[in-house]
Amino acid sequence: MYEFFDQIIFKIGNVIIAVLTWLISLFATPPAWLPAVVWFVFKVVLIIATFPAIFAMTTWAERKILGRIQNRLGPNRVGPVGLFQPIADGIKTLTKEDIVPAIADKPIHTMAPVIAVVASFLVIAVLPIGRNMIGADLNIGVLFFFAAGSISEVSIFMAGWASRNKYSLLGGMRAIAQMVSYEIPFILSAVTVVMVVGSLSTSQIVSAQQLHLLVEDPEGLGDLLKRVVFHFYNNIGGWFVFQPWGFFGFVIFFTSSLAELNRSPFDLPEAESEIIAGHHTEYSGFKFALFALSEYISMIAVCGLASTLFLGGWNGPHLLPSWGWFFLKVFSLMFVMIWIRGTFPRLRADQLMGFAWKFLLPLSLINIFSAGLWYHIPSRAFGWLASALIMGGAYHFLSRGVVTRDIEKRIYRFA
Amino acid sequence: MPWIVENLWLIAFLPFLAAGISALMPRAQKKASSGIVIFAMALSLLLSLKAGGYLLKAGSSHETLHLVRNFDWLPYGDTVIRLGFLLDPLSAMMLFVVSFVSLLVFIFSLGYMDHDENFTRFFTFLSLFAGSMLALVIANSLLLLFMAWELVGLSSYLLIGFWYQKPSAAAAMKKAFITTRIGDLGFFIGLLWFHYASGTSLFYDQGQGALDPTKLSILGGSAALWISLLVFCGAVGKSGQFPLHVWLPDAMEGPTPVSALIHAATMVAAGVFLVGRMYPVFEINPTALEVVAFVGAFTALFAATIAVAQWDIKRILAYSTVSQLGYMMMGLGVGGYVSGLFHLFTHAFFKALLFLGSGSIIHACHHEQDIRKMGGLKDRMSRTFVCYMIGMFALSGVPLFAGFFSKDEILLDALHFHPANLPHFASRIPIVFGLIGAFLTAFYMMRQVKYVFFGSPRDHGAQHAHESGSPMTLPLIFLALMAVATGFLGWPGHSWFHHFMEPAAEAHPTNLYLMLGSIAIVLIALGVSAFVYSGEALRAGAVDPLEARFASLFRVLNNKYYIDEFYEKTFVLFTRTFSRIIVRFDRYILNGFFVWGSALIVYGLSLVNQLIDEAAINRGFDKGCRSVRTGSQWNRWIQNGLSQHYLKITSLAIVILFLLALFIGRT
Amino acid sequence: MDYVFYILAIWIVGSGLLAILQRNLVHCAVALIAFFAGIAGIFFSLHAEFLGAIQVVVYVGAIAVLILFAIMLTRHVTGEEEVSPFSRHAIWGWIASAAVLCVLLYSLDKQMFAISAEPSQITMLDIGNAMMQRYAVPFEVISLLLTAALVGAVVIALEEPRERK
Amino acid sequence: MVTLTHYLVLAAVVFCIGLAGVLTRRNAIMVLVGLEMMLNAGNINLVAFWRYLGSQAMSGQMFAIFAIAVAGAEAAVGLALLIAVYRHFRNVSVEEISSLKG
Repeated sequence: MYEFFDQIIFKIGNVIIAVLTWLISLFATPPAWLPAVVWFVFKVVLIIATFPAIFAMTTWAERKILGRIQNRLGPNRVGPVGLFQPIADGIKTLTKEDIVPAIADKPIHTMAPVIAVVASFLVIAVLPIGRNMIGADLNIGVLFFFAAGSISEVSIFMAGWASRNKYSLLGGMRAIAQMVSYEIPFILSAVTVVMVVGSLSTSQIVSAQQLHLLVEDPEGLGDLLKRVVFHFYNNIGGWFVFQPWGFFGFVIFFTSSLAELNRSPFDLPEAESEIIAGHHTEYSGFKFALFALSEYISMIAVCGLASTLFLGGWNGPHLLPSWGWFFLKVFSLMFVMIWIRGTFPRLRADQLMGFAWKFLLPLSLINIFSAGLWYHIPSRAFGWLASALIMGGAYHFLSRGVVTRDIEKRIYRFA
Repeated sequence: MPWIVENLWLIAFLPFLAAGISALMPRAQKKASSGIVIFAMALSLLLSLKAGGYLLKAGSSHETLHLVRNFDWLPYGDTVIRLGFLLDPLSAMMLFVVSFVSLLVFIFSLGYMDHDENFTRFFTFLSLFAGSMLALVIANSLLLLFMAWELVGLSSYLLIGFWYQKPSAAAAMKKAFITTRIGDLGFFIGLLWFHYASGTSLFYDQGQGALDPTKLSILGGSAALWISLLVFCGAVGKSGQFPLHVWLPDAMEGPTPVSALIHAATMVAAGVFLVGRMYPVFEINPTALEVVAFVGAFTALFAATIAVAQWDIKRILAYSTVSQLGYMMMGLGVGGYVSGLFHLFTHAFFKALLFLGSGSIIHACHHEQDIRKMGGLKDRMSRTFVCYMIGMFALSGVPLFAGFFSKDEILLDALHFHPANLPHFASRIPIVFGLIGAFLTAFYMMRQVKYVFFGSPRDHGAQHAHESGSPMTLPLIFLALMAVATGFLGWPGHSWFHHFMEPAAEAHPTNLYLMLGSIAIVLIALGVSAFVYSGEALRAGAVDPLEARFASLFRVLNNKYYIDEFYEKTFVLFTRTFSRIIVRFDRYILNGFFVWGSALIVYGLSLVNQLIDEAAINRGFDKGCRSVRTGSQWNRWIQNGLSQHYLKITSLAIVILFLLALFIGRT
Repeated sequence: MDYVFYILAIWIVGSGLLAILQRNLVHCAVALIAFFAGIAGIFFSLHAEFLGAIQVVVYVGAIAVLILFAIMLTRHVTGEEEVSPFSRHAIWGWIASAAVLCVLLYSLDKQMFAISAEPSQITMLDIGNAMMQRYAVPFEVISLLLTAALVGAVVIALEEPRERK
Repeated sequence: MVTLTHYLVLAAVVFCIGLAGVLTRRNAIMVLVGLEMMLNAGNINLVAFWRYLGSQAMSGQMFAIFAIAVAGAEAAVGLALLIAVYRHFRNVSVEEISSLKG
């Protein structure tokens, strides 16, 4: 079943290649590099076609879920349950007038959204979407992800600066300060996984989360049950999120990724009530759409990396195809993000910085230590316990420092 | 490799970890902090016992004598510095002593430091000390030993100055640190030399270590002498041998548990341990050991005389410690490797007992330390009294107590001290000094006991004294038991300790005359002292009988031979005067004479010059001056203070140099 | 794959020139970012992927942002500069650097390195091992240096407390 | 065929661009930018030599990594200094900060 789905995807790819090679061979003397280039182009086209489609559906889902949280309906006019809303939005933004402020720095104002989109698409290349499905299997995959991700800071600064609008500039500077701060726990929490696996390659990280326990001589019904159990355990038990350091690493990673994405509750750079819309205040039409695209693609990519590093990537019991598992995990994480957006209030600037430097950073440093301990203690059970104790203690003590003062009960005098 | 050798590092690591955790704890968490520290220490004690037990079980075959676990520490380029941990009889013995005494002192501190607001800091430092001391003991490399040595010195510094708000404590901590630093400098040079001479930093390494016979045979006699003397410098500083003993009595400014643990039982013994560890090197050249023997013998006698005339209960014990450390050094120096270490072993217990006992007394007397203001505590603090008496008997060398056996062995070895290169007279010095020292030891201990426990209370502090709580008396009882029991491990003629430490070597046969003689000396001393300090002498306000009889001598002794003043007058004054002279020289000679003088001369000359100039040369020179000015304009362009400009010139210069090289290369 | 090198070379030289020639400092910084990215590309083409990624992380992610912040803190927000790099006083700078370039290129021409490139396959593991074993001491020293630089930078840039009168 | 010389030529050009930046710009920030470019030229050389003459010793890559680290430290301290200087002089032009000149 599982292999069957994977095979289908693989076969489709093969068929396309076969067709393309056949087409190429129709020419008199096809050069030797052509098939490689065609395969390359095929991959790129696939990514560029798939992810914007997911983006479109995500915007719809976000509006729908937020609507449900806020007790309203959300989009429901275009198509069944508003499903075609993204298409309508796309047409609208494409046909809108492209307004550039008169005193804006035009070249940079134009370049900013493009760079943002490029940066967010670059990182998708190293995500293993399914078995043997990866854009580019670099041996520095995770590092590449962070490297390409850091480009987006620059694009935000460019957008904020070039608009010649104080809200934009404030938003851009806020975004950079926030992203630089949160990048440290963001990377350090991923370091634990890299350390334990011993590789920066995303595909190896995924395969390190598979267990290979086997049942001897499968015979009879009892053994069949055992086999099923073992099968489930092999494909779920190895996920790093079930180790204490992995769990804390995942939580730190996910939390700081919210800040990296400028999403609620860390959405100060785009806080409507304070600075209109942050760095994309002066953007309209298609450029605005590009910013939205890059934000959502980054969101998908970060969720993809989170599930690759901690949730076993495309691993899962063979009920779904491998890419099915991957997207299931990604969508679940994205649902959590939307859920957080619907429920959490925004942080204040000093709380935001204090949280990063006083809580997440030390916690992730201690997490590295506990992962090292876990790795070096021969007995798994003892290592698990030691790691859990350290992280629990660290969490307990560090969380004391975050709450600065007791919150007094508010008295409503005039209400 | 056996489990315990593989995990020997845990013994030192656990107290370190406890110190780290305790350091992070808030001040109010007294119970949690001390609990963690004591728990870690107990685990260390268990592991130490396991290590000793393993060594006993493994028997005495030569391979098992030095069990090592080495590892690569710092690679740079293709060279690797290796460190390691070592389990042999010496380290096993020290491990037991250090962890046992530390544990008891920690428990004692629960009671003693109960009301101190910096309770957790105290336990953090204690645990840090214990960890570094244990690391010092198990180090299999002079480098690692030195690191632990310095850490031990640091924690001693911190603990002496624990009450740093007292100016005397702050001064004492500085004094301890600086004085030991003088010795450590020698030690460090010796370390480097030793590393250079043997090519490895490890002590034992499957026949390739620096102390293994193959490497030792390469070491030349004179190199061995210098290395041992330099290393001995460190030991002199840490173990308070003459002339660097001055810091140890001052170190009594620290809390009493600290005095008991660090400045009596463990850290000050580190110097003796160091000599024991490096013993194979000391043995190469007999002169090295002779120096050790004489320094030790002199210190033993010298400190004992000072102790006779002190008033402070802890200072008497401090000088007694210096004296006993001198005994240990003397034992090692006269060739009694085992006897010196045996005295270290027994001394650790009974001296810790005495210090903790004095701590209990001081605690009871509301932090009064002057023995003239005590008295009559026998009935008020009966448990402390009994324990203290046991410790006192052990220290004095009353038969069947621990000190008797170990001191007797040292004296026995001193009796057999006949080096070929010394005249007979000189080789008798250690035994004579040792016997006189034994007399004095018994004398001043009896004096102290009489002052403290007998007679009637001479001050209200002593009147209201009452027995301390069980956290303080229980360790005393344990240590008292040890002070009796450990002696029997070295029963003359059938010494179990000797067999454990050095199974191959034979001990000297017991000399009955010597033994009886020393017993007689001790008993006479006790009797004399008890007779002198009775009746009238113990009345409040009475003058010390010795002071009444030998006033001038007593004053000299009471002032510690004016050594501190001597140092103050010589070294400190010299440094101060010298720097003052330098300042004067700078101010008057250099600045005053040369600078001002030459300035005046130049000024005068220029006045003359001006006359000549204006009259004669002015006109003729004007033109030349103008050309110089033009030239300096160019110079100014080069040197205009702009870094970019310099860089410009640099790059142009590179180009020109390159072209020049090209031309020269062509032709 | 020759054309990759040529594209990158043109990219680097072009963006480098832009970075030092423009009057607007923010434009300079943006060109500088492009320059750094090009250098990273060169590293990738030399099969030093780790270094390429590090280049992007450090230079684009950190140093460029630092420079942008410094510009924002010391200049008018538009980042315009009064003095053009083509003014008369800069002429000697141009001459000097052109001369150095000539010298360098001349000396390069003299020694042709005709060495075939055998791709040496190294993995992250090799780099890690080298860093932790052969280069352990420089690594420690560098980390110390970075710590010192961090602390120093914070101390230097810290606003001095206003004196109360 | 791209040889080592190609990379060296590229590095030389980049170095001289950086040098020109250092020599011609008046703004201290731009001087720092030029310095960074020169360091990068050095890194190109290191990596190119490693790749073409290289061995498993990886000296080239290691030194490039150290150079990047040093460049990072230099940029941090340099820009901090600039900000301190700016606070004092209200200016970061290398020519106008000349209070040491007698």
